[in-house]
Amino acid sequence: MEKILEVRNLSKVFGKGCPNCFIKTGPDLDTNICPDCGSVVAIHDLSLDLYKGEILGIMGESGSGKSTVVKNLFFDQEPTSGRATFFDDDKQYDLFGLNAAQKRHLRNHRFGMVYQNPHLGLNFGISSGGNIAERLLMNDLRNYSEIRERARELLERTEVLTNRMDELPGNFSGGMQQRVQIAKALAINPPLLFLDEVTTGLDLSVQAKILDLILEIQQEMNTAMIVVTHDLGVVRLLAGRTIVMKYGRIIESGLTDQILEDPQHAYTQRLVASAL
Amino acid sequence: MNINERKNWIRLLMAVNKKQIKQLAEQITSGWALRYKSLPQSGLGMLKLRDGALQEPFYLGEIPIASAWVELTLPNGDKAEGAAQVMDDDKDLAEALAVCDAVLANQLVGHDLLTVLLQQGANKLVAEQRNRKQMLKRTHVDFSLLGAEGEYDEKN
Amino acid sequence: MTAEPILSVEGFSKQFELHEQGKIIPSSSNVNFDVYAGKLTALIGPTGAGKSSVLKGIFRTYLPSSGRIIYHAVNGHTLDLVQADDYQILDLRRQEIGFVTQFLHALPRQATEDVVAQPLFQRGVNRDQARQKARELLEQLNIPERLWSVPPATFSGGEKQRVNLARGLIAKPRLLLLDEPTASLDPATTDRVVEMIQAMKIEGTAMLAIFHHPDLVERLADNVVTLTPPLALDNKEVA
Amino acid sequence: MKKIEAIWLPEVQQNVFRGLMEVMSRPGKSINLAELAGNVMPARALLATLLDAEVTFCDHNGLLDESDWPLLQAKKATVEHANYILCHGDSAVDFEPMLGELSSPEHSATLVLVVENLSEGSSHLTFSGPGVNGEISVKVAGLNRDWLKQREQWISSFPLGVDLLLVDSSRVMAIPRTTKIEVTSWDM
Amino acid sequence: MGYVAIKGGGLAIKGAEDTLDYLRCEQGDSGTPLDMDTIEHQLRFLHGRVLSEGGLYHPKLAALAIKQSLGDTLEAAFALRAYRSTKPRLLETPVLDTSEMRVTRRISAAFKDIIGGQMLGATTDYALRLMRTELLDETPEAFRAIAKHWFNDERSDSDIPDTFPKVLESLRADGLLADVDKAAVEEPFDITREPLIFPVPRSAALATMARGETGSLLAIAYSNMRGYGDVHPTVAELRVGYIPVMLPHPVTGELIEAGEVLMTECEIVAMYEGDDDNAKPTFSLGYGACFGNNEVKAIAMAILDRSLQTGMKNGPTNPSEDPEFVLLHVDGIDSMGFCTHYKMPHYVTFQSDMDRLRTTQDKADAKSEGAMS
Amino acid sequence: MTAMRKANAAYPFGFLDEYAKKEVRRTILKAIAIPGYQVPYSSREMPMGRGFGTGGLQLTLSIIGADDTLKVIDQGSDDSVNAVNLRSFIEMTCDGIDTTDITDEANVIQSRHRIPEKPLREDQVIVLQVPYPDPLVVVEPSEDKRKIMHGEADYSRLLVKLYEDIVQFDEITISHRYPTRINDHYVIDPSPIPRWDVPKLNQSKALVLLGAGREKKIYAVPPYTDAEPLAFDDVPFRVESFNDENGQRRCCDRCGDNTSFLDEFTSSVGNKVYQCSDSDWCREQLVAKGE
Repeated sequence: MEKILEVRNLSKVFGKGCPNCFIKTGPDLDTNICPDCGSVVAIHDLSLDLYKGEILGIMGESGSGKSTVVKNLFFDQEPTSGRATFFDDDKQYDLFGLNAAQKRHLRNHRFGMVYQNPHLGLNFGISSGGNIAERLLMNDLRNYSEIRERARELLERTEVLTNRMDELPGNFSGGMQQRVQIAKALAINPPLLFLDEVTTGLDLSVQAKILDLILEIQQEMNTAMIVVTHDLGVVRLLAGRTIVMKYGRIIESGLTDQILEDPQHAYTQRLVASAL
Repeated sequence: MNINERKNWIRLLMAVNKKQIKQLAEQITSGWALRYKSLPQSGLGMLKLRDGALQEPFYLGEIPIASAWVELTLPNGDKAEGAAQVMDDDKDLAEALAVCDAVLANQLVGHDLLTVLLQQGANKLVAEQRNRKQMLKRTHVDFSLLGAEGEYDEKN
Repeated sequence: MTAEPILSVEGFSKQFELHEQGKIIPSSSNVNFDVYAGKLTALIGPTGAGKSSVLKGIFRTYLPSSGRIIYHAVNGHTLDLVQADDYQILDLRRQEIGFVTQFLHALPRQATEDVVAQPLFQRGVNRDQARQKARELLEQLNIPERLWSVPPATFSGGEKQRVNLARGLIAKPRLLLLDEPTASLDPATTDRVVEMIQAMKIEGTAMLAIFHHPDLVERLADNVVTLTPPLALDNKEVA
Repeated sequence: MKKIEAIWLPEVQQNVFRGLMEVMSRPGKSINLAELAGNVMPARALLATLLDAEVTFCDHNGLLDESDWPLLQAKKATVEHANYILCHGDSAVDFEPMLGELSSPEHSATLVLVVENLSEGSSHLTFSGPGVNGEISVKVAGLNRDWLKQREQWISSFPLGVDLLLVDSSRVMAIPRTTKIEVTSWDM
Repeated sequence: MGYVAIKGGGLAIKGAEDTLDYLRCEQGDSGTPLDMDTIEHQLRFLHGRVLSEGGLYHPKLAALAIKQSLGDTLEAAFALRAYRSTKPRLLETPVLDTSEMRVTRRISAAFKDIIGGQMLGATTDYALRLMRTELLDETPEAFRAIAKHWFNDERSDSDIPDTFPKVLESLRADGLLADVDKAAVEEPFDITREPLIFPVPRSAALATMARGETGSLLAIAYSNMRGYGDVHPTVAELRVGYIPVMLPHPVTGELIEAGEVLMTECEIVAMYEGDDDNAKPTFSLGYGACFGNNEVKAIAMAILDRSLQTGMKNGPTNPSEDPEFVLLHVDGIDSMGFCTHYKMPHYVTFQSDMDRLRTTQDKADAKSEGAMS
Repeated sequence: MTAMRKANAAYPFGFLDEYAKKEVRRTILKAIAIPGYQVPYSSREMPMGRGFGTGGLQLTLSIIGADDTLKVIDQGSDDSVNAVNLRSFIEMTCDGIDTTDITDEANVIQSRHRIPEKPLREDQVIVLQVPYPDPLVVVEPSEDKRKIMHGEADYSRLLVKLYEDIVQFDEITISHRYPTRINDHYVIDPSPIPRWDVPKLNQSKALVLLGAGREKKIYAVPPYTDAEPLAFDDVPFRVESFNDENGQRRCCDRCGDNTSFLDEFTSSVGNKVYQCSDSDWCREQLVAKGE
């Protein structure tokens, strides 16, 4: 198997930080707020690997830092320290050492992101088709008919009625907006896709459809994904491996069925027990 | 206002007629050589103020500025320096004020004439000050009188 | 027997450490046995003897507490499944080791034939071919054709179990773990399953199984391993 | 009274500026600045035209008289932080000028390089890019090749970069960051 | 110099300028031209607006600007602003302190008793807005008598000081305000030299608003007062007076007074807030100041200063907290110029607009015909 | 000259103080060096309204000298009120310059809304007055973010706007101020010139300077530089059409030329009349015809 992403010792502190930030926070101390300087330690010393075509789950409650991980990797936020390497065919990129233009290039050409809030991933001022067109245009496709055709295909694939492709996303239900967002993220066949709580807040039946869609696409396109969620059901269905985070630290990681059936850490045991 | 202090001269002289200052300056220095230590010029200055809330400096706006710096050479060869920076856009006025500054500072011939002008200026400023204080005095809100027994017993 | 075993379980133990309750619950202790190609090894023993724990421990659904699980892979390499990393296990699950449990976990909306074809999809088999193979298996297991394109969510327990079996068998794993695969099947279908397991044995599949009925052990097992409940570690505090 | 040198007169500066605008628009083209500005070192004429108290300047190799500084009015800055840098073109590069930021590429240095000759010289270059109609051949003497090497680095991620003004004893030529340079022959 | 004959447009322009000048002098024999002192004194508040919106404290030119623009505030401020483009910048003053102001009016809405007392000065605040018909035919004699009466009033005495302490300083001494570090401030932003590229420091906001258009500042500040924002200000101190402009004497270096500037200043105190550094909460503050006597502008500016501080810190939640929104829209010269420009010919662009609309209509027609057949 | 113009006789050459000119000049050089990038500068107040060409005016006043011959155009005409006004102001403050209305004679041309029909030469420079400099403003209100988008040459949202246009109207509806990509990086607003004039920017022999006074930006299209209007491979950029209902190219009512941008009028009898928008071009055609 080929590695696509390697993250080493990633840390992210919100606030000015102090020498005690890492010492005085963490799951054992039951806080991510540094008592000395008030900074929030969102992630500390996180390392992970992701292989081609693999879905990795990152599970944790709010405040665990799980979303911050993907936001850092997708360049929405800047890490405080750490390295991340993206392996793209024969090239490799030191993600946090890139300049803004290089970052944008990867975002536009190699990465995809689906946010919990469709407003973050979609431009509500332009049509659903236009949203997908935007991503194709970023990828230097300059033929109107091709763009239109590809947008139609993607929306069809994500089961959005293509006769509504010229409508604004605001006219759609939440589930439908997520589909458009997924279509947009997938428009360029990214080898790496980040999913941040994509089904949170949706009806159960809609959730199931979205998860199903993601899995199908993953198998079809062999997309590597990092799925961030607080929902055990989501990791159970999607992720081969799962990382459990609390207060910015990885407290446990392993095969998803093992994490769910034989959790080792007290926190995970509680999490699993409360979900059953 | 002390008319003997150099820092007050510009203000005092500005309080009197500008034409008079120019005339007098020319009159006093006729026959003397004048050299510019910096050319008389007129332009703008930024008024920098400390804001009263957070005490941060900022620019309130611009003011006209005329400035001159001269060196006078008397017939006997003595030299005297004077300068002026004034809120005005007339660089000739700045030059005249710089001359006055030199004459007054070095007690040169003619300084007595200027002293008369300074005194005139001082008188005008006192009058102006009196007027301003009167505005305050007459509109002072006397809280000790409000609600007191003689509420309606307005003086006068 | 002269053949090398595919799988050797040596001194396997599993105990659960429940942090919340401050308890350690033993599940299996000191289990030893081998599994051979073309043979079925049956685990027997009373409830609480930790039979399922052994299967799950091999499959890494449980993390073994101690012991070794030596697996001889198709490429000739030998590895200890207790020590193997997640990726090695995932790879074996995809290519060599199958697990049929009593419970069916499937994606909510997936058609039954796709549920069954899943392991082939994962191996990158062409979708049509994979589905074709799935239909054959479903037919053999008496699932009516009208159900093939419907998700199994509404199926009866027996139907679900057959779907589960079909999925476990379809990729022809080298090692198949079976946890009461026929628990809720009627006798006729059970016979079908027995036939299929025998056919797989002939094709060389090694199997490790737990059966709910001694009769099946009788009919299918080449070796029998008897487990006994481990000694209770009463009120042992978590360290 | 001391006569004011031509380069400080507004009308001369206007003329010099037009020369600069012309050479900046047409990389590779050189014009005679000395004629425009009354036979002075072109570097001084163009600095007098461009600088005032709003910008920073670094005379990296001490090529100017100290007496020019008050008239130029520019603030002194280290070579790494200067808006304008004056230096010798024949020595190797020993600094890293400001390159600007992606959102503000104008925060980058303009380098004035004094070379031996801009009309003759055995180093032959070919320029292309904006401002050049196809290609233009340029001859120069007294330019250390290191500048071209460093420049390639500095301009490698457009719009970041530096703009060069090359001057000899009479002429000026510009190499804005967009110019592509090919070395046809080089005299070492 | 080459000569271009003035044709059509040129003649019209000349005619328009002449016509405007005629209107100014329309009264003919019965009129008296306005003199500069009359404008400066009798149109004092208009004059103050022009000074502050022009951004240049030049009372004489401001009066001239009012005269030549026929009293149009925006035009007059504009003329003053254009004048300053031709003038070189010679210097900046040292940081002046308004506690040195020679006050003519000083009030506080926060405290009854402030050190030095409250003085209403010249204000319309409590005036009854009734028509003073006696001014319709005011004679020069009556006019002069009012001044004379004032000068002869003997009630003035000299126990009133020249300057007054700032009300805020007592609040600061009581620990109700955040501490300030007078030493640790950077050079203020010069809006006349640097374009506003956001984010900008507070000094840029203060300078922009100090020469902003009174009505624009008032409108945005009013949106905040009405509820698009949550300032609830209290006027700690409002003062009007003359601030001495001190400049170093070129020879001695001693600070001398180069002139004085009439200005209005307002400090407001608003809801307290906690600090990032977990320090104790203190009142938030707003500051407004401008040339001339223009209290509405100073108060509106103070409210906006406070709301902009909030916006700069936490991100804007309404227009009055958005520095880009406020600062790019309060300049009277910019906004009136752009508004006026719509009167200019746009023949070419409109031709182009018509081309697009016609093409689009044709396509739509073709489509619907296609659909019908 | 009217009294209002004489009143300003004491202003310096070029109206602006020398420091202001220096800043504009430095900005111009940066603008040329970074083609299409909007360089910020501290635009001064001019004695005419923002929006009346104060940006262009500051450029002209900063570059012009006594040896120059200036032409000022508005809407293609030297006689338009705005052109007359600007020209007379520049004449008044720039003693010694020549003015002309003949394109060929001018070496500095300030224009609003048009580029002359006659191809410009290498020895000419054209200054365009710009009301809105940033083409991204339609898709992104925050300047902060726009600056980043420009730096990264991220124009996909602008292209989406074109996409949406075609979806809705089957046409790109941008009539003037057509977004144009310079040297394959920055997209500029080429000022409100009609689409007709946009191709003239491409590989222009003359330097093109653009100035936005109110928005305080200066940018440039250097000579011999690519200027490519944004479009799609299969929906190309098109200039205004002056064909009649029968597809016949209309001609100028005065000079008969059928190659220039035309102004449309309604005649006194109510029918449509077309004339060259570029008055000097029209004059030249008439001269050529011997009229």
